[in-house]
Amino acid sequence: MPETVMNSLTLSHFLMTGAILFCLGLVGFITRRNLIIMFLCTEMMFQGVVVTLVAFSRFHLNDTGQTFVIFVLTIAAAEAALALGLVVLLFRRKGTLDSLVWSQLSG
Amino acid sequence: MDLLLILLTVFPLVSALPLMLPIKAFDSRKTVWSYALLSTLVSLLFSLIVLYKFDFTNTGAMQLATSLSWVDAFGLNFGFGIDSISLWLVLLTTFLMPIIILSSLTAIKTRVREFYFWLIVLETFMIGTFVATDILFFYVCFELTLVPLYILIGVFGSDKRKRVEAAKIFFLYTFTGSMLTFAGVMYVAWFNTMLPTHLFAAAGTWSFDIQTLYLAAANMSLTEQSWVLGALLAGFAVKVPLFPVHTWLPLAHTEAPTAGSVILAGVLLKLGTYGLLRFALPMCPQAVVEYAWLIGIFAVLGVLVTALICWVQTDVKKLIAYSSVSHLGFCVLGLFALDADNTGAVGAVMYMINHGLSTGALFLCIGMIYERFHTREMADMSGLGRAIPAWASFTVFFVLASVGLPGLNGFIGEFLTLLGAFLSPANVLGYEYAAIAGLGMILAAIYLLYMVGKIIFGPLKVPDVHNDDGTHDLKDLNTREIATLLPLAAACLILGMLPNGMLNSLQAPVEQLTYSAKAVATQANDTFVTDANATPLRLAIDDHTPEFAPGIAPQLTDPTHAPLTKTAHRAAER
Amino acid sequence: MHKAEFLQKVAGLWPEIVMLIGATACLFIGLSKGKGPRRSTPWIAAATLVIAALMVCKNSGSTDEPAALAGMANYIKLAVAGIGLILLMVAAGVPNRLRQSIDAEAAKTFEPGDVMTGEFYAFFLLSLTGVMLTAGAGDLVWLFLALELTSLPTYVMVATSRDRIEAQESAVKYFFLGALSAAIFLYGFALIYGATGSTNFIEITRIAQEQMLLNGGTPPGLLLIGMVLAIVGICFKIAAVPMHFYTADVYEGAATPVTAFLAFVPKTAGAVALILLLSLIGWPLPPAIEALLWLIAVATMTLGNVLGLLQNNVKRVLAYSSIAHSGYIIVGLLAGPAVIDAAGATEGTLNNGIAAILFYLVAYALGTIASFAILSCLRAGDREAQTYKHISGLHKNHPFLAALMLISVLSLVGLPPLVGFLGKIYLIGSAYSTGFTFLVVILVLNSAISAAYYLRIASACYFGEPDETVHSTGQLPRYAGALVAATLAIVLGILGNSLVNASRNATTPTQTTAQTIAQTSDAPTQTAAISNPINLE
Amino acid sequence: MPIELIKLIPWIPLLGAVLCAVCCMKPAWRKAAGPISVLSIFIPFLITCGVYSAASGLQGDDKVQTIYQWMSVGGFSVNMGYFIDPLTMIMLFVVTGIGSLIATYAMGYMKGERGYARFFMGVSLFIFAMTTLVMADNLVLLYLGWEGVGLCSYLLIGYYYEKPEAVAAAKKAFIVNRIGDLGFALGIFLTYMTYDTVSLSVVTSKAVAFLSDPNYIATSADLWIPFLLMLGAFGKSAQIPLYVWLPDAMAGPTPVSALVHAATMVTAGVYMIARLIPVFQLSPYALPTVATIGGITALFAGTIALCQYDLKKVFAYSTVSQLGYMFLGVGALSSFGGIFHLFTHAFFKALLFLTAGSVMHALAGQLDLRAMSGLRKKMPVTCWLMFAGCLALAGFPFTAGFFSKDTILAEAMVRGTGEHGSNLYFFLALMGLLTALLTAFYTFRLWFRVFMGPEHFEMGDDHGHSDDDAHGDDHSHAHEPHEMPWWPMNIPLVVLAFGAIFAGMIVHWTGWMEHSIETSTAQPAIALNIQTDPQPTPAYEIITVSNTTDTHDTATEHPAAATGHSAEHDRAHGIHILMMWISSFIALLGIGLAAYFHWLNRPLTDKVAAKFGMVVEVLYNKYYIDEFYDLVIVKPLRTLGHGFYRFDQAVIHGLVITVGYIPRLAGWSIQPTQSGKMQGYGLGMVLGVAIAALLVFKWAF
Repeated sequence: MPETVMNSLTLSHFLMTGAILFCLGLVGFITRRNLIIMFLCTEMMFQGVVVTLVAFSRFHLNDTGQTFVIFVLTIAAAEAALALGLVVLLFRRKGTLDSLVWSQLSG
Repeated sequence: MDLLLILLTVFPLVSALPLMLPIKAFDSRKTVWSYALLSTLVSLLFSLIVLYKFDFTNTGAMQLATSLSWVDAFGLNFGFGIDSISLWLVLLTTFLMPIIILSSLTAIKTRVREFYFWLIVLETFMIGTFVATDILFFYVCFELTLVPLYILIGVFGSDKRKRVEAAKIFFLYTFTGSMLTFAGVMYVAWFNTMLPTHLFAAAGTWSFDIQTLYLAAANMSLTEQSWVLGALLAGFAVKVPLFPVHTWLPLAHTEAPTAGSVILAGVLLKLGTYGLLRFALPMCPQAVVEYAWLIGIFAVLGVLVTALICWVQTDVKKLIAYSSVSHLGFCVLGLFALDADNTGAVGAVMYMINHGLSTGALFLCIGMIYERFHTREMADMSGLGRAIPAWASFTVFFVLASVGLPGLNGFIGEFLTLLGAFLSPANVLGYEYAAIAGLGMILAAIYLLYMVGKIIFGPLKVPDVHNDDGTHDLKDLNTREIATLLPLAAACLILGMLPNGMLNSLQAPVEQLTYSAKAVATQANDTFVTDANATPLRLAIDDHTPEFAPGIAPQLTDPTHAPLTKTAHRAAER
Repeated sequence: MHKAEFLQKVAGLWPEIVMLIGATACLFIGLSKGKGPRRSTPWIAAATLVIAALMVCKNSGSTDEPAALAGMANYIKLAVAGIGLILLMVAAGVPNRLRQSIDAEAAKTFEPGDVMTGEFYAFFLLSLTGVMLTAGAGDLVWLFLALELTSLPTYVMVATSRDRIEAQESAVKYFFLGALSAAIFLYGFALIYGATGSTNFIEITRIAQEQMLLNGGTPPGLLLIGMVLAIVGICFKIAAVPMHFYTADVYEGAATPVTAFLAFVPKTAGAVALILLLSLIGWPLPPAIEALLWLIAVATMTLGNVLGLLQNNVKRVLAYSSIAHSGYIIVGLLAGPAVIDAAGATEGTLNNGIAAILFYLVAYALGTIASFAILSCLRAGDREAQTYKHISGLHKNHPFLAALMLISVLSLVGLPPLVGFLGKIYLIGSAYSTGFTFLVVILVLNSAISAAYYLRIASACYFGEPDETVHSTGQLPRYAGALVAATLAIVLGILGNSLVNASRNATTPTQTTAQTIAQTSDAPTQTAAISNPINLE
Repeated sequence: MPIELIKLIPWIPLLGAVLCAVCCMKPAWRKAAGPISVLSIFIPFLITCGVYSAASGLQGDDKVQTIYQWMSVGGFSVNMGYFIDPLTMIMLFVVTGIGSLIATYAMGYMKGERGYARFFMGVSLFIFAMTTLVMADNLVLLYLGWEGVGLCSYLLIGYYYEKPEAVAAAKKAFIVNRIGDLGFALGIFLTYMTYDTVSLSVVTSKAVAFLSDPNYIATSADLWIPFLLMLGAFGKSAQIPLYVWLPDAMAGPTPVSALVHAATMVTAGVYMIARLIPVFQLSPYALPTVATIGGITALFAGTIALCQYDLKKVFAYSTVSQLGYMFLGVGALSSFGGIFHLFTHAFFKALLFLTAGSVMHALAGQLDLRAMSGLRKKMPVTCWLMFAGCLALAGFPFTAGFFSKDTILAEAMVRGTGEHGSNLYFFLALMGLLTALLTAFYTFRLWFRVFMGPEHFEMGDDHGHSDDDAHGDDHSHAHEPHEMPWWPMNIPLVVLAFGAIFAGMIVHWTGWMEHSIETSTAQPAIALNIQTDPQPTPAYEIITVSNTTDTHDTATEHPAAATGHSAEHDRAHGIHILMMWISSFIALLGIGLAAYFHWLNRPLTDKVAAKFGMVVEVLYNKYYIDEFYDLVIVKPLRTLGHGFYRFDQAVIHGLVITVGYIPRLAGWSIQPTQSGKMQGYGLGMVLGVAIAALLVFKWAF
């Protein structure tokens, strides 16, 4: 990325990007019914946070935020592993990934 | 430390525990019954020892006081102590318990162990409420009485379907009210922590000691007192039950087993009036004076409306149940009379005891015919005076006691409460309350004699009889049943003819409890301070303090010192 | 970071380290082929918890600890270890039963049973470790990781605890919604970091206070929105509105012992996390946050109670009750910690909302765990006993369980003198002390509403006719768990002094982070007499 | 005899009652109850006689004999104590004397009844209550006796409790009495409030002091107390508007009617007013009201009695009417007249009831006048005993009733004429004369109907003596009326008859009763007032003005008291003589008319009755007052009860249930959010976050 572009970008641009990612994830989570896609949406939200964190890290001129990001990514990975295991389990049970089949428990 | 009261309170609980242990001997109904009877008799003995040790010359302070630490950090204690109000109510409890158990031998045939277990456990809690000198200890016992009775009604009640509903309504109704009471009590305790520590010994700390809270509450503004009074009423008025919040009682009574009804009418309802006397009057004197008219109106309404309702009942037990509401209206009226000599309040305490005896006995009587006929409908029976004369004689006797015939116990309380209301200062109740409530005397005669006329008099008509042994002939009272009723009858007569010892012993403690409210009433009467936002009346300690009431004489804060203290700013911020 | 400082931090973490070691041991021993070693895993887990508890006790003497609320951390760790033991008793046999039923059904598709035993206990211990770490958190990163460590194993536990499809359903809901909430509070963390430039609590507090000073008492917008997102996100852990939706479904679907676990462990972690987060801005809370929490508290307790009324499934009832109890806990959060006067002494205990929460968590845990444990002792045919019908007439065939059930629900109602009652006193006292009078009224009315469904449980046990299909699982540890929890509910109610003192000591002697700051920094407006870090009004 | 024995008087009957109750328990013991009861009444009578002179001489505080303190709260103190003054002694004579005679009679009358012991228990208990009532030294103890006699009345009216009408009558009696008792109780409250005591002696002496104080201004309490107490008296003594229970009370056994509902209990109201007459005098309207109600009741009940066919009902209404006279007497400020009439009435009315009981007994319970005639041959003794009673009741010259009734009428007339005469009393006196005519007429109507004319009778169905095996010795010849045995039945009647004829003369000529009343609290206080201050206090204008004439009675005995009033005295004396003539004439006229219409020319009577069918119908149905009360009070109240019950169930309890449903309703309304769908949950969470964020921003900025 050229320097000039970087220079013209302010914190709020990155925050916006993060927020948009986060919100896209949110919307996706609510609107999509495929379990894997829903999970990916939560990952997207995580990534939105990650962007925010990195941006703040840069803004504050310390690397705490970036350290945080590392841990967030780790957790995201762990969740992904868990999610995949779960999805496999669920798929074996019902033969579908539609989240709405999992709505027996209610009230 | 005097362990007597602790022993008195805890003994029933401890003695009940073996009933729940897998002991073979308790498989026999008779053994369990004998054990329970023995246990309650021992309790009676303990209470008699308390009576013996009680110093009647004392001026109304708590006696035999002792305290066990509960939660230091909250200032919570299991405080035991007894004054003559408590003493008589404890004696009422321990006196009724063996009678109740005596009456239950044949009435309860299933889950016998549980029945007696809960009954005896209940005794602990009832005694506990009366001997508590710590308001949360009182509250603990007050609440815990719900559980045994809930189970007694729900398990041993008469109608299978309705009893669970009745038990539920009983529990939830009273519990809801008492939760609000709890909030009110906590408020007073918190208020105490806000007071400057120099005011009195426990000011500015967390304490639930009743005497401390009296002192604290005296410093509350009228608005605060009104809310606290409302909170206390929420619990106690439901328990009494005062007129518009009484509907749980007929339900509970009709479904409860005889023993449950007797306890309920005999003791548990008194917890409400006792609470009003012990807490509402001394803690919110200004609010009491301010709202006595309202409480009085509800009491009077209760007396009259429920009396008329009694008249149209067809179920004998329901009739008596409603009559309790009507009767306790008098009691409340007396409590809030605040007349100079405490005639009303002393009469109200008498009323509690008398109502416990006579109405309890009526429930026993009804239980006895229910055991025989399995019906309580007035239409099903008539002229029983001929068939079972002994039962009829007892019933008529207790009806007369309940009607308030002079010479029997009911009269003393009724007369004194009405007199108290009559003499009450005009800004509290006033004679018109007594005059209107007095109509209840007439109505009581109407509905009770109506009942007597229906079931005891008239042409003989006996429903199907179901005896224990499968036979179907109607038998008059047996020795056990007579032994059940005779002590009650004797008590009714003795209290009716020789009430003076009890009345005299009650005056000092009642004076302590009503003192501040009376002082407010007199002052307000003089100066017509009725503005809700007026500065709280600060009673001068050196002015009206009777010599024997050093404990609760409202302590005086300098009116210029607003009770805004250490933590107040935090509250004020919000 | 100096080496000495590092070592000191590690020393404070010995309980967690022990837990991790125990978890690993369970994991590996669970892999062994022999049944003997696999059977030993519960014992290893128990031993781990005991050792961890001892470690905490040993630690609690030392003064200089890494956590922001060191006393609270120790308290929570001890409570978690102790209640963990009860939970362990209740959970004992979960995998075994899974195994049996899979054997019985001649598993068609998926057979995790053979290797489950060790893993289950490992997850169990890991999740508890997460709570312990949460309590000791001094940094947002730490807090985030600890919370995730608490949650992630529970997802697996839910999914694999039962062979029934409901368990999987509850797992999917729990996991996905949990991930969503994690993202939300993580975003909140990020914004807090952004607003203050640090993830260290002490730093955040200091900076936040400076900013609030400049800003006239309110925190800057970024911090505020970060706090809001974090608070609302963590509400998922304590099952508070608006993140409560999953609760009933998950609690119903999971195996009952796991439900008991869920009802306590994540909730504790969440409550502690909220305490830590709020201590960043200090009490009295900014009005906006206070209003938010007030609304959440009211909504949570009311919603939990009114929905609890409608249920037929006792597990769902207890789930909603757990939501309601979260509402009560938030009341304590609103009240905040005790005020310390000039002399450095607190004026009592009842005005300490944080201590009230700590106490209430234990009180609530005992009642709830006992109820779930009793349910887990029963089976209706080949299914879990769950509905009112199943516990109906319990007194007849299982009088012991019925009595315990009575005690536990009464404790949950807050009937004196059970421990739940002391909890209510504590919360109400603290709420009064901070002027939340109206909230108290709502709280007690909610208690009254809740009595309706708790009573329905009791009345089913005592008044109903027994369901003949219901029989006992005969697992003694569960009986023991129920017994211990119910007994403690009585004992701590009557002899609750020590626990009350512990909860008080956990919060008052070592002051909150904010107070530490207040005393170390020499902000001009601060006077030594004023306890609250910020008091500009 | 030591005066202390007087303390025993109430307790001996109580002991008797307890013993009778014990006798109830075993059939074999039942027979003992009668003698026990009679003894328990007779011994007090002996004591009364024995201590009479000692008791009459008591002075000051000695008059109060306290046993123990019954109850005390603060300043309110009530002793179980007795106030002994001549009035008490007169009442004790009546109660124990007449009581013993009637109880003796009842031994025969009730013989073989199943509830024999129960009956005598009631009688003894009644005597306990009644003696307590007349001896009480304070209002509350008086109230105890007051309610106690009400209870015994209830139990005794309901003696035949298998008969619904007896049960209803008993209930009615108790409840109507209760209405009066409420007034009485409130009166006690107000008295305590005003006088700070309930002690009769203190209250009366304070009232006298007020009356004597020309500067005393009456308070509203002074005005109200008499009216409240009066209500109690009206209830107990069956005056308008509370008289309705007494005729029904005849459902009880006849000795009960004689003892309770004629001789003693119903006169308690008169006694109470007489006892408290200074208190009544404090209110200028109280005594005129009493007199008016008494006069109206006397006339009203007399008219009803004209057309009743039930033997006992006639006497019942006659009792109401005579009680009206007594009230007129005390209302005319002549407590002597009231008490005198009370005294003589006790004799002759007891006699009349008991002889009616004999007739009833003989005719197996037949009470209908139309079903009997010309019984003089069958029952000669009863016939002439009743004749004696009828003469006295009709006011035949020189019988007991003549003197007492005359005293009252003359007193009223004295009040009604002269320079300060009040028209009210004049009219009341005229009403009294009219009533006297009616009395003579209906009394002898009954007597002629029953004993004269052609012999004819129909036996009753013997209700009340039913289904008892032991009872049969008397009724072996149940189809023939038969005379009663001399012992224990007719001998007491002879004594009563003696009293009915001669009691009036004795009292009138010896003057002991007048003297007794003067020395008791029942003496109106005006004489004192006049002596100390001739100017009447303005507040009591009506009474005091008319009372200036009041000294005539005392003047005869105490010339000193009447100094300067001899003119008035002469006038009063003249009126007395005049009234004697008038009433003699009226009595003879009434008897003559009755003889003509009901003995000599009965068919004419039927024609006249047919002509005035409407009037007869109305009178026969007692002016439809019972129906009126039923319609106006009982039915509405019961409807109200039903309404309240429904209200209680539907609205009050319904409200509670509804409130209980609110949480449930709230639950249902938010339950859809728990749809079970993950997206829905996610949406909810996101919305929650959004709302929270918006809220905080709105709040913060």
